[in-house]
Amino acid sequence: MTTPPVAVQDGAGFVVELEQFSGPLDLLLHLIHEDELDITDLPVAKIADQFLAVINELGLNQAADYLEMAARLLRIKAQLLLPRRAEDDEWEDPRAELVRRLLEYQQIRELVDWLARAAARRAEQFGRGFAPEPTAPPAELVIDLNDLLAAAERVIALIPEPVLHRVVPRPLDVEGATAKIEALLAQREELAWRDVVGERAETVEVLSVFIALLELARRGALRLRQPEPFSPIVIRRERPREAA
Amino acid sequence: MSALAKLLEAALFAASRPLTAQELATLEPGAGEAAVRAALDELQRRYAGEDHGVELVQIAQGWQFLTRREYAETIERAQFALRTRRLSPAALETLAIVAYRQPVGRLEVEEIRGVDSGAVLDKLLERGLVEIVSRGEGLGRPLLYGTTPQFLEILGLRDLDELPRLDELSVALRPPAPAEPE
Amino acid sequence: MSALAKLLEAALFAASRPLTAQELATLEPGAGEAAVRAALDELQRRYAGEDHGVELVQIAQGWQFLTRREYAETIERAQFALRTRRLSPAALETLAIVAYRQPVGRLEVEEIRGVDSGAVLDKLLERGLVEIVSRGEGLGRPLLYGTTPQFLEILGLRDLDELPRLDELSVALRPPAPAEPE
Repeated sequence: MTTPPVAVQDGAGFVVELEQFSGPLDLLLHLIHEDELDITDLPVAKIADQFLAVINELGLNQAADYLEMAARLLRIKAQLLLPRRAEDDEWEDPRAELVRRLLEYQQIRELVDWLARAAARRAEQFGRGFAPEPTAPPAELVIDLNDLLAAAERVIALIPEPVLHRVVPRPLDVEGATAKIEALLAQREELAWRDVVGERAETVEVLSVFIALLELARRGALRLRQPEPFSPIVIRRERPREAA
Repeated sequence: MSALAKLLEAALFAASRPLTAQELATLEPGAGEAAVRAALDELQRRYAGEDHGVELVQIAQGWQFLTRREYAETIERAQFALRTRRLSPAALETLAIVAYRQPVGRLEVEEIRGVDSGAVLDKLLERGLVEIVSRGEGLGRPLLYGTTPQFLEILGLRDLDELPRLDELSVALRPPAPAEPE
Repeated sequence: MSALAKLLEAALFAASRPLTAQELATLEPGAGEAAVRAALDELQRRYAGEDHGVELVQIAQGWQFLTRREYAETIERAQFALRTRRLSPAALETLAIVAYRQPVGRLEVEEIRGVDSGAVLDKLLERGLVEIVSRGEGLGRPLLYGTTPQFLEILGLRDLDELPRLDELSVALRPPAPAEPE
């Protein structure tokens, strides 16, 4: 927990090191205690730099909770740098919320120590280690229908629409796309991208059409033009064909 | 009571099975088996007679504290050794999904709950609340789960049709509306 | 020993968890709770002192026979007893918050700890150390957690009042009030 961080030899220590601290507040508190800083008058600039250094060193900079705290520290640091007028009574210490949370968390840590001691003391005594009546029926299982229905509701709440993702592997249909483009070009000399793929094309369709277009262009059957970046692609027949 | 007898008393009490004299001798390597046997005798005599609710008996080539026979019925009736078990919310959630979607595979359950559900399903299997009813199509032919008759039994339902329809649910679970002022 | 004390001895011995005086009173419906308490006192005195390897202790709002502390190491080394599983720091942290703020929702726990706590809460639920005691107001009617008798049991506490009071801790919860302008 608040054991001092062990230097990491390589990047492989990520998971192990993460368990050294139970969270960003724990790490912050560790740094504060190590330097014997006053929580209520926190030198944020200093502690922010240390925090960043440690999470970099421990590879914690991949964990969202730590990143969020780093961002919070930097924001407070910046706020403290803003000039303020001496007569400004309205000024609120940007550290206040963080200090409140740290104090609250520190209290929890004290309770944790107390609980850990209590649990260790209890572990020095053993109770009866077995269920004495092997012939007795297994403990009755209680399920309340309302509990089950509440669980069902929770589950339903999890999925606003009960639609499940199913990954259906579908091969690209370049041949079909080629045929479609050729048929369209037989009727019209110029096409827009939308004429070929339609409004709500699926990814496989888009890819198929795209590959077919590139292939046809390479064969010299058509010419692709994009007048300007991000504008719709214009597909133009290269050689006029004889009408069917 | 001798110091060794007290140690044996503690060990025998905490053990979940009969302990042999050899095993008990490992507790106090200096003592030797003869001393252990003497201490066991002392302990047995101490609990013998009518003056205790438990006794030390020789059983399965070992020694074990057991409650005296005359209390067996009373204690069994009270069933203290066993607590009624309740299902965790995770188990209830999983059970609900299996009940409404059966036959259903693990992946689908996990997709709905958004968390790994293998362990929970295993526990429900063990408790006889769900069972494997078939295998699905597709990759690896996944196991498909359904509810068991025991599931209905515990809930006091005749059959699955007695479960409320999903669209009735949120209504059914809403707390009763406060009485309207007349 | 009185007949009631012997019956209680047998029942407490058979149970693998603390039994409350009320539970014990159901063994002998005629006896009444006062008689049960008297018999428990008799039993506790009988096992007290140095003359036994086990003792009767008050724990988790009930009574339980436990081995005496001095044998802990020897018995643990011999591995006759089931090892108690240790709680992780994250679990203890979460338990501390639930113990003091109950009934408390997941979000509040996470706010205080500064990290996601859903998985830890699930584990504590599964181990029977916390339970869902009610649902809160507001969005989604969040589940509210509280501690169980088993929580007291693993800490060796008689009841929640034995937890240290917050103002006894060296750290004051509230940050000092901003200095008043003079």
